[in-house]
Amino acid sequence: MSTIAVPHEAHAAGAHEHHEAIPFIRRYIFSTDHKIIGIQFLFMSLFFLLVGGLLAMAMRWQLAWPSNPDMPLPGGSVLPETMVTDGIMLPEFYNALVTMHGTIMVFFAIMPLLVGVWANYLIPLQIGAPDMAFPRLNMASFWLAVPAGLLMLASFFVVGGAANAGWTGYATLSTSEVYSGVKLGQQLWCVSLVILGFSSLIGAVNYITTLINMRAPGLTWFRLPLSTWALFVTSVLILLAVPILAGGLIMLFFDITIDTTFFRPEGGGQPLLWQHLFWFFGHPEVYILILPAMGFVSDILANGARKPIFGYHAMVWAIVGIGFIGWVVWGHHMFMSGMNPMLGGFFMVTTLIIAVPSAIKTFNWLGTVWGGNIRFHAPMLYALGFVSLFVIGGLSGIFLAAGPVDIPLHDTYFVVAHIHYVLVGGSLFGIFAAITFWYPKMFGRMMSEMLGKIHFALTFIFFNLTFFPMHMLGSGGMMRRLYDPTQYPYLQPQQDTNVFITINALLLFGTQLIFAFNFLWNLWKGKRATENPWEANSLEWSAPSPPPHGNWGGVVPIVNRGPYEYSAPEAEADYWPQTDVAAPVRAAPVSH
Amino acid sequence: MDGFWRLPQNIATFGGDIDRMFIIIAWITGIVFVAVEALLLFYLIKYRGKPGRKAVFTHGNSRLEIIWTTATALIVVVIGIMSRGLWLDIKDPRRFPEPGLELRITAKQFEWNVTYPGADGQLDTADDFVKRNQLHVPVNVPVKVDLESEDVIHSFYLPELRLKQDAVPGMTIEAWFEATEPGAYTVGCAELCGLGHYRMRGSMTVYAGTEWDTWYQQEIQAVAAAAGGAAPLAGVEGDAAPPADVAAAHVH
Amino acid sequence: MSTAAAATLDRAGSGFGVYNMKLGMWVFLLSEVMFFTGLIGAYIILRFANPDQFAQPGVVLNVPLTALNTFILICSSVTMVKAFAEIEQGNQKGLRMYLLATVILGMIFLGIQAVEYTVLTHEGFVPMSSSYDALGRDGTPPVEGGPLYGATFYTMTGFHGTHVTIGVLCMMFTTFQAFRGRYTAESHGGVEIMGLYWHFVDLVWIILFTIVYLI
Amino acid sequence: MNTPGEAAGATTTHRKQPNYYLIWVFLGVLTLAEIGVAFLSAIPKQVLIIILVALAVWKALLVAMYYMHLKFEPRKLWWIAAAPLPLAVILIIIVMMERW
Repeated sequence: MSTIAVPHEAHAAGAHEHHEAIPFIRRYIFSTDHKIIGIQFLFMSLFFLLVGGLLAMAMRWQLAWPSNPDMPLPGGSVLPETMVTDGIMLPEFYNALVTMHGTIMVFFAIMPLLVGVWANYLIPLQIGAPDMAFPRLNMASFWLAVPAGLLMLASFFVVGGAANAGWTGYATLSTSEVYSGVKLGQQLWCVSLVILGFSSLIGAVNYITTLINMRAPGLTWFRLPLSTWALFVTSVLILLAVPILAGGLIMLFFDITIDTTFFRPEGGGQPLLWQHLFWFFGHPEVYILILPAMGFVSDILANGARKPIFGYHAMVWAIVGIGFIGWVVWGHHMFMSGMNPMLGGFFMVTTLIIAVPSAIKTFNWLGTVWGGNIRFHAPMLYALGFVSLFVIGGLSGIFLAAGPVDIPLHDTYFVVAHIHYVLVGGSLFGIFAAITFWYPKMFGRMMSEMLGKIHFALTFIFFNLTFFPMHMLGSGGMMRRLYDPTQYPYLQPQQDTNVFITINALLLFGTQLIFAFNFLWNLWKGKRATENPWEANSLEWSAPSPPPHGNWGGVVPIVNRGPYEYSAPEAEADYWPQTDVAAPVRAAPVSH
Repeated sequence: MDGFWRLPQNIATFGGDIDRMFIIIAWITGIVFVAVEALLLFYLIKYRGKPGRKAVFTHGNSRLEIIWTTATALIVVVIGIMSRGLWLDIKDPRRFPEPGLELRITAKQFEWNVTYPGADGQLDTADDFVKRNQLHVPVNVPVKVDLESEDVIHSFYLPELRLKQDAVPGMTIEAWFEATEPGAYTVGCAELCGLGHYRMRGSMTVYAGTEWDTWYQQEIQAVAAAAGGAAPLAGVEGDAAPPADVAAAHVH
Repeated sequence: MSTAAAATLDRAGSGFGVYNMKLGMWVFLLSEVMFFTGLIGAYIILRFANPDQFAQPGVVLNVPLTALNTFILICSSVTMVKAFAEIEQGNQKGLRMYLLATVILGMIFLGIQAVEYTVLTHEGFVPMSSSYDALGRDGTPPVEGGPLYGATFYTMTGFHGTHVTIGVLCMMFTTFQAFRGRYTAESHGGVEIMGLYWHFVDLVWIILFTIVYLI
Repeated sequence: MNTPGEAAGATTTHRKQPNYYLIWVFLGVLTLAEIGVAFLSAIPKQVLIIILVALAVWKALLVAMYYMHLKFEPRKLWWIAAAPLPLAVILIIIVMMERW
């Protein structure tokens, strides 16, 4: 691998401290090393993923056997009377579960899993930088996210319980204790999200600066891996969307706390103004939650298919296009809100148009698999799972984007199915793919291929059995956030479907234990990983596994080509690292 | 197909168009879905890794990409145009048909209060009367409702009428529907509105022409009898709308 | 871009012709723009929806005082930029003098804002009350208004004030560093990014002054 | 972490300095002009608003261009700096089209 001696200012970032010298606490707790921070985010957000999953299980139990004394909530006895009384969940607690499941999964699980973990870990490694532009800010961003999460969890145990106005916190239910019975919980919700917002914000500043300024020699914009491209656009979305949410949350907090009336009609406030502010942030947020996964999947598909990604430029422009159009579609969340119908018509069209870039990406993924020489390693399976499930999530979006069809479907389980096909079938499968793919680089050990494949198969099956029937529940008219569907006579015939869904949801949850074991066990027991176990091209694979502090030990790699030169005719092997000048000779085939 | 999707019975004049669009989109997306997944599966089997073989080395195909981009764009634009017209017919007050009956529905935690115009057919007059959680309408008559809320956001949801519209505090939102079949149906709340959200349920009764007149006259008499119809809120009835008979009378 | 060109261009820290700290500050300021967009946007929409709640300019708010304050902030901007100009020439004395002046002007701004708040609250102009009854200036009778006027006013000016306070604190640090001779003609990034933040805060005030006090 | 040292090392391109005091005078005069139009003139409200906003934008541009040196920065930075403005406009315009 050809390198150049690094100019002083380049590795001033990381390499000015030699990590032998760093004491444990500075190295693993208050570390400024982007890799350690990424790993810290990984453990934090996996924990919150578990919490959010548990909340979902409790909800599913209530939905399958609503207030049924013969089916008491398992473990309900340990919960205080204000949540569960003799095995039966209280409606206000159910609403708190709905709210906190959404909030925790979106803000503390999926968002950090995609951005906090991989933007930190991958960007410097994929652009050949020794570290982030502002390592101390980077550390601050993590150590702001932790207290935010703790505040959010703490709100369960305060007077009145956790926020229960939904993860969208619609005024006026969220602004008035009289209506919701919750004050402190809702205040903590606001404060926690503002802190987390600031954390993501300084993260985004860091990622953007790093990407613009610290790319290795030869690494032009159109030689960046799609992961990095997606993370760049995502950072821009975070940078510009999160402040709007912060402003809205602050006004909401004032409405709750000092009795202002920004969103309360008593004083001329506008409940719809909150919805506009929230969704002006919220829709870019939706793309924040899917774009990085699209990036990882593109990289992994190319690697698994041993083929250049199909239509690289189209893929980049699709990401950028989503980043632009994503700002003018937020109104489709408000079709039934009493919004001006003319505006509804406008948002309908923009929303349908944004389907185009997503379609482009899907077709390009198909094109990537076509004519490949596919290796079905675990990351590849997750990536393929992403593609097949994201298609369903994307297509069900068309129903909801078409206003008239949205009328019966809005706020029903059809929406729940849609969001979970995108966020679980999409984002979470992308996350599984990314974790299994970069695990060797992160920890220097391999995860078990066999366990990975079993986990993939079971998750794929139980996921579909859990969420596909929700489309039927929804078009059958079952509303979201419904504590007890059997209250509605016309929903009673669907109750058996709810039981079926709950059973599969429990199995889906149980399946994740396989992943947890695979992840934790191999931290110590996994077989040692080579520098480039997947025979991949991008820069991170030219660093040692795991890379030292400073990543390339005081040198920066020179980039000679794009990241997708798999099976190039001039190369003897079916891959050609970005740093190599000459084509490599075929290495011994890796065991699969 | 709508059996598969379990769409509720449709008794709305515009419901047929909505269901038709639903089915059209279901076909389009269904075909795309099957095509993509089948193709994916086929490629995975056909191009599974074999030692010694090398993958096709291509960076893409501009013509192909232009074709599928424009194709997708065309489809979604067509869907967009189709939906926009229907959307405005249903939601834009300027396009509402001349109403045969005007009601005000005031939502509050956790009930729907329906104000009927009374003898003079005018709202906000002395002879208005209110029924809690009971919506009574004549068949084949365009009904216009003014939705209001006293506390939080609720969502006025009539599954069989393909109607859903939020009731927002501080706003008066107009909606309309025309039922085509007499019978007993459901009024639901589709927006999380507090701990009683799940039981914020009302009943809707659609009367054939003459039955409607008799029912309406009875109510007017009752109001007149009670306090001479002085207070607008006189004669609040039907607190005990027994869910049982709603369920019983509920015909699909 | 050819590899050779890239090698010179993408050398860390200069891929953009703008060094990291400065680019980072600019990128951060973009998010600040969006933050104030949220607050100002809410104000515009709420006022648009309830015109009757907002008194005419000068009736409740003390425009002359605030105009003076605006001018003070503008002066602090010019001292800030002069400080930067001085250190670019390597003039330590000028740098310290101008930084000190900026800190003092910033403090005066905050002081005047504190006075303004105190007077207004004593007059009953507060964010939360359902209506206020402020003394009319220049002989106009007491004004009946709505709660949104106070709420939006204190939120916008308050968050701007918070930014000024943070700015003053950072400026004190910069000044301290300047007296320790940390900055030279070649190396004064700290002064420059401090200036960027300070001028941005000034810029926000220019907008706020117009839409809150004059319209 | 780039210390100011190596940082500014990248940027000591000795440009000619604009006359900062002149800008300052401009800003002062514009402020007076604003107050003048706002209080001493009988212009109808709509027009007044347009004029005042225009003056404010002018002042803001002066600060950005000269005090924040945008005028002397690479054009690429102009684009970055301008990025949020269309979003701000979109948000406010679209929400104002609501039926308030």
